[in-house]
Amino acid sequence: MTARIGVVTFPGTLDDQDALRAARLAGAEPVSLWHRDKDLKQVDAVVLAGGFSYGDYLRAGAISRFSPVMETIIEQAKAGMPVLGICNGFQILTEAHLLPGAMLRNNHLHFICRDQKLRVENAETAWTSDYSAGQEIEVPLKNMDGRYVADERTLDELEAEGRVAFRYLDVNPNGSLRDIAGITNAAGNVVGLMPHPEHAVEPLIGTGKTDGLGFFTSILKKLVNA
Amino acid sequence: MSLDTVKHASETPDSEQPWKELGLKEDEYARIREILGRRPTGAELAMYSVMWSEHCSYKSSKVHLKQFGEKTPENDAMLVGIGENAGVVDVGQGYAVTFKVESHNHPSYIEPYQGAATGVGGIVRDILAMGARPVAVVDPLRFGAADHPDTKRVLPGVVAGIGGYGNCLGLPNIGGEVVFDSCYQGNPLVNAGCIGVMKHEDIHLAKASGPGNKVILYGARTGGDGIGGVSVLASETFDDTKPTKRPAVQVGDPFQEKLLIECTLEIFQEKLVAGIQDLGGAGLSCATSELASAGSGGMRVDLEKVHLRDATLSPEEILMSESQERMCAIVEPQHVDRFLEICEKWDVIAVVIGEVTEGERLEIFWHGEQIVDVPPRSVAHEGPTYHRPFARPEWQDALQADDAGKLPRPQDGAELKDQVLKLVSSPNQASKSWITDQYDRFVQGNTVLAQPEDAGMVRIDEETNLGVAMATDGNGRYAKLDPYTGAQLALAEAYRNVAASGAKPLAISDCLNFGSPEDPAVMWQFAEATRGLADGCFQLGTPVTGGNVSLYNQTGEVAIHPTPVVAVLGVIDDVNRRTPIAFAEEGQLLYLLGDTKEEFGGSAWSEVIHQHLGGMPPAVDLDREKLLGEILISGSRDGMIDAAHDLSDGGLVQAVVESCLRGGNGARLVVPEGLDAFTFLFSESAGRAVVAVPRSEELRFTDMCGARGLPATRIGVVDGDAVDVQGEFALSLTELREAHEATIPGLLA
Amino acid sequence: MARVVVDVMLKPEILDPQGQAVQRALPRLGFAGIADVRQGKRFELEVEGPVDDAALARIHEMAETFLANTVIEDFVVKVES
Amino acid sequence: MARVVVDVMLKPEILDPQGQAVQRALPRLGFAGIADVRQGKRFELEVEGPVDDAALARIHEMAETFLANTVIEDFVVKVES
Ligand SMILES: Nc1ncnc2c1ncn2[C@@H]1O[C@H](COP(=O)(O)OP(=O)(O)O)[C@@H](O)[C@H]1O
Ligand SMILES: [Mg+2]
Repeated sequence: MTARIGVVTFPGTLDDQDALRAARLAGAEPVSLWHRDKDLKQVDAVVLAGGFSYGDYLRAGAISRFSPVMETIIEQAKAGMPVLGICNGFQILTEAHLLPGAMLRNNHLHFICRDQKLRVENAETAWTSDYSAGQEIEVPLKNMDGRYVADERTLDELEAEGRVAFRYLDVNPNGSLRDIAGITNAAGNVVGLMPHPEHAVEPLIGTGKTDGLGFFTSILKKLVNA
Repeated sequence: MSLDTVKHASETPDSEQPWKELGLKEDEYARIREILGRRPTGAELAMYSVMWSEHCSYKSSKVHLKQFGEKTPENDAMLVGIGENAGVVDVGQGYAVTFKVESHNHPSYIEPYQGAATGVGGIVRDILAMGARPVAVVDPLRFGAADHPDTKRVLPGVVAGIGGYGNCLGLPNIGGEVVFDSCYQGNPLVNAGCIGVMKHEDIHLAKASGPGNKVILYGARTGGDGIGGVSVLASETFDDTKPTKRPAVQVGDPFQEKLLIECTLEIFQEKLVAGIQDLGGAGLSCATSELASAGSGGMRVDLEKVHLRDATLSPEEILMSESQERMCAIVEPQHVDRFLEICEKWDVIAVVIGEVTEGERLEIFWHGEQIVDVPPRSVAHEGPTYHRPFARPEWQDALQADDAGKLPRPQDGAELKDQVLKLVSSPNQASKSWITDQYDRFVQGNTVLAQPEDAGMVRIDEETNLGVAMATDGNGRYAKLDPYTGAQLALAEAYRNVAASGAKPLAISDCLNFGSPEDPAVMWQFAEATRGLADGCFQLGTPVTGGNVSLYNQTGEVAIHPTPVVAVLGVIDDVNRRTPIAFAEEGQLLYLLGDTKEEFGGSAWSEVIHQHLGGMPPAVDLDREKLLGEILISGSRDGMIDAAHDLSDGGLVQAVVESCLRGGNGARLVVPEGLDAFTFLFSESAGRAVVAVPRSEELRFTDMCGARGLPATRIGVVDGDAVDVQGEFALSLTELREAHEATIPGLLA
Repeated sequence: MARVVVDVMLKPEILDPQGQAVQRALPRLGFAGIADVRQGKRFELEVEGPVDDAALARIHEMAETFLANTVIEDFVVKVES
Repeated sequence: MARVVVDVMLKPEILDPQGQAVQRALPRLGFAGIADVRQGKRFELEVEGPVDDAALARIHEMAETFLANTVIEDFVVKVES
């Protein structure tokens, strides 16, 4: 028995096929979910993939957050279902208030695409248990609105509770406060990050590294062992 | 408001018409009257004027472009040739690939962001209309002088537009060019290419057949985009109260295009269309007349059914509107409901606007009144043909006599070193990552190679690892010195880049950017370049599958350098065998393949060190290019080479520096016997590449080159953290990296 | 039809690189004397029916939940005459 | 210091995909009765010295040449009290 990992397609989602592929390569059963359906097709976990849902108009993630599928996801995430938001998915999670803070235009005002070094700060979330705390990984980063901001109190709280899950290394590519690349909710089931682990799962493709596969093997182990 | 119906036109034969304002010549207007046997209606005049424009009818260029068909080499790969939205080639395993490059030069100068963005949007729809899923884009770009203030306006806007649109569509950007030259100051060249993949059986053609089949317009609502010119019709002739100013600028909505792509692919999958055409230049005029002209019967369209963004548009303006993100499909009646359902699923507006008829006329109605009644071929395919006079300019001889070989050369190692640093940090030779980092190269998860590699490469089948590669090249300096040779050099370079990546070159597309065809000198350049390209393609066995011509790239009397840009498409059976440019391991042996001669005409060295352009460009030997390509491909397939980098502008030293920086390793180089250090480093002789050979494969590799007759000279080894030309100078990677990478951000950031 | 405008600006404590980029560019273009620039969004809504208190309350709610992200942005609702 | 606001909106005939996306989302969120939405930019400038006619003329020029892209956008300059 393997786990079913759902990947949502919103209008304008771009990396859904990649996330489905990554789930499959990790050994899970990939399941496509559609933004207009409240039905999650009995998946065990959900990935909100990257892209420009609704063209990123208004604010990245602002329109998608109100879609029918998100109603169910918000409800289930609160009940403990693992959810991973990558890039646009992370933006949707903050807009939906499943994760604190907000994402703003990169401080240099350009889209940026690069191989990005990260440190895994929290290896105890549902999506990071196959890494070790402090481990350095390299995965692609590509976004326009990647600057993570939150008020000081929230940032201090995130730090104190170990909820900063990933931090940028070497270069802070977008002006994110405290070099934050990704965060988790208190329960550790909802994780969001700007870089793209699903683009780093095959040796030949993209960066040529497989540092991102751990996200998908982590969740698979957790679900299968549960 | 009085509608200019067909009936009205017949009754008022002498009514004045603004044919001149619409860009028609007197004899062209006379021909329209002759074809119709009466004066055209306003709507007809609008259609003819735009479809017979240079941009749509290729009236100045088509007598020359004919050669691409006449000199087509034998090539089994060709499935669809010139004349369709884009050509299609067979890449094996049941897959077909379609690709094309187009220009959006003029709009990008006026409004860089939107001009470039809609350029990407347009080429992607062309590819989509062939039945293919777009899988990658490329963007050959040319700007004015790097330090000119207007370049700071144009370049960032263009790059943001290409990124903003392409990134949003989820298409990896896998290659292109950035060239600076003051000749492009008032005429930047924004060319954009797209590659699409489909199964053979999914090829779709733009034709309307089967009487009773429905014509469906779907995608964005129609607004007043790009109809600046035609508003003379609406305002001056028919209704003076209308706003006379309609935007000439088109604004793109990549989100809408993304939906259009997904929606169209789903429609293809269910086999719901009999014919399809994208809406680009000339909008509905073009789509309806081309579909009808290529089909068997006629077509009837009820124009008032078109969904409008601006309710005040006149029927003439609707026909001309260049609103983006629209497609037109021919659908059998039983499939219409399902077609509309899929559109609804993707939030795409769709409406049946007409049907294919038994007759032979394209008939367009506005609330029941007929405003167009024309033979569609006369609009779409039988536009005027010009045999423009051409003549070799009188300055050409003097230019060619101004030999770059006479320029003062560096005298010692220190001077060589200084010139190498100047070269690799010059805007044209510097790293372009400030630009390419604004493009998503990873999306879709199939990118095997992207910038700064020689060619972009994407996997198209996950099971078998089949892949395709593309490189685009053009060198206006070479083409200015000799347009025939220059065009062949562009072809040779793109061919070589594809081969260097390990892929087998199959076919080409081109984008021919020139000045005004009304200038005989420019027309000569055009004639020479097309002849060179056609001859070259014949000799290399790579057919031209399609392309684009952009004329009038000219400020006042001064034309841009003739700039034929060539895109070569290649195929690779297993992307695991791809060859990167990086010198990744110490100890790899460096071999220079090909012959190095004293060739500096049009070279980067002559430009950077002496601001000189003169002499003859490097000689072309296409048989040699073919042989080099075969060696590079065999070497990659059989694991004999770890890295390869083609030699082009900047010569050997530029290639070695790039490969060293990419791999993070230095190189020790020895000047081969019979060459001086300067020629060795800076010559731009064609037909060459540098390869890194693992020690264990040296014998096998040199045997292969020897047996096939390709000169292969050992020039050094991958080693250390400097580029060390023994006995001459050494430059540390740190210093080189700083020089190579700081320039563009310094100019633009 | 009446027009209601919603102006959305980043909260003062949030870094506004767009505004800063504009401000930094001004002297180069020969415009002195602008101490600060902030860049925000302006929404023009065409409202069907009367713009009474009830309608304004609904637009206020729309701005609060949707047009602005109140984690980072403030907004103002205005009726245009 | 005085504040001058420059509102920049796409010209009416130019496609505004952002505004359209917002407008289409509204009914789904339960907000009816908004016939059209256009989205533009709002620049808040903090001006040193007096905002007299000369200063306003300069800001007007700045808006025309820099803040707005008059190929596709219109703008309005207002002094905030
Ligand atoms: N506008 C661009 N878009 C994408 N890639 C680009 C662009 N300009 C340059 N590149 C990439 O940068 C690399 C170096 O470009 P160039 O020096 O022109 O290559 P070459 O000389 O081998 O043709 C190539 O991989 C090329 O595809
Ligand atoms: Mg190259």
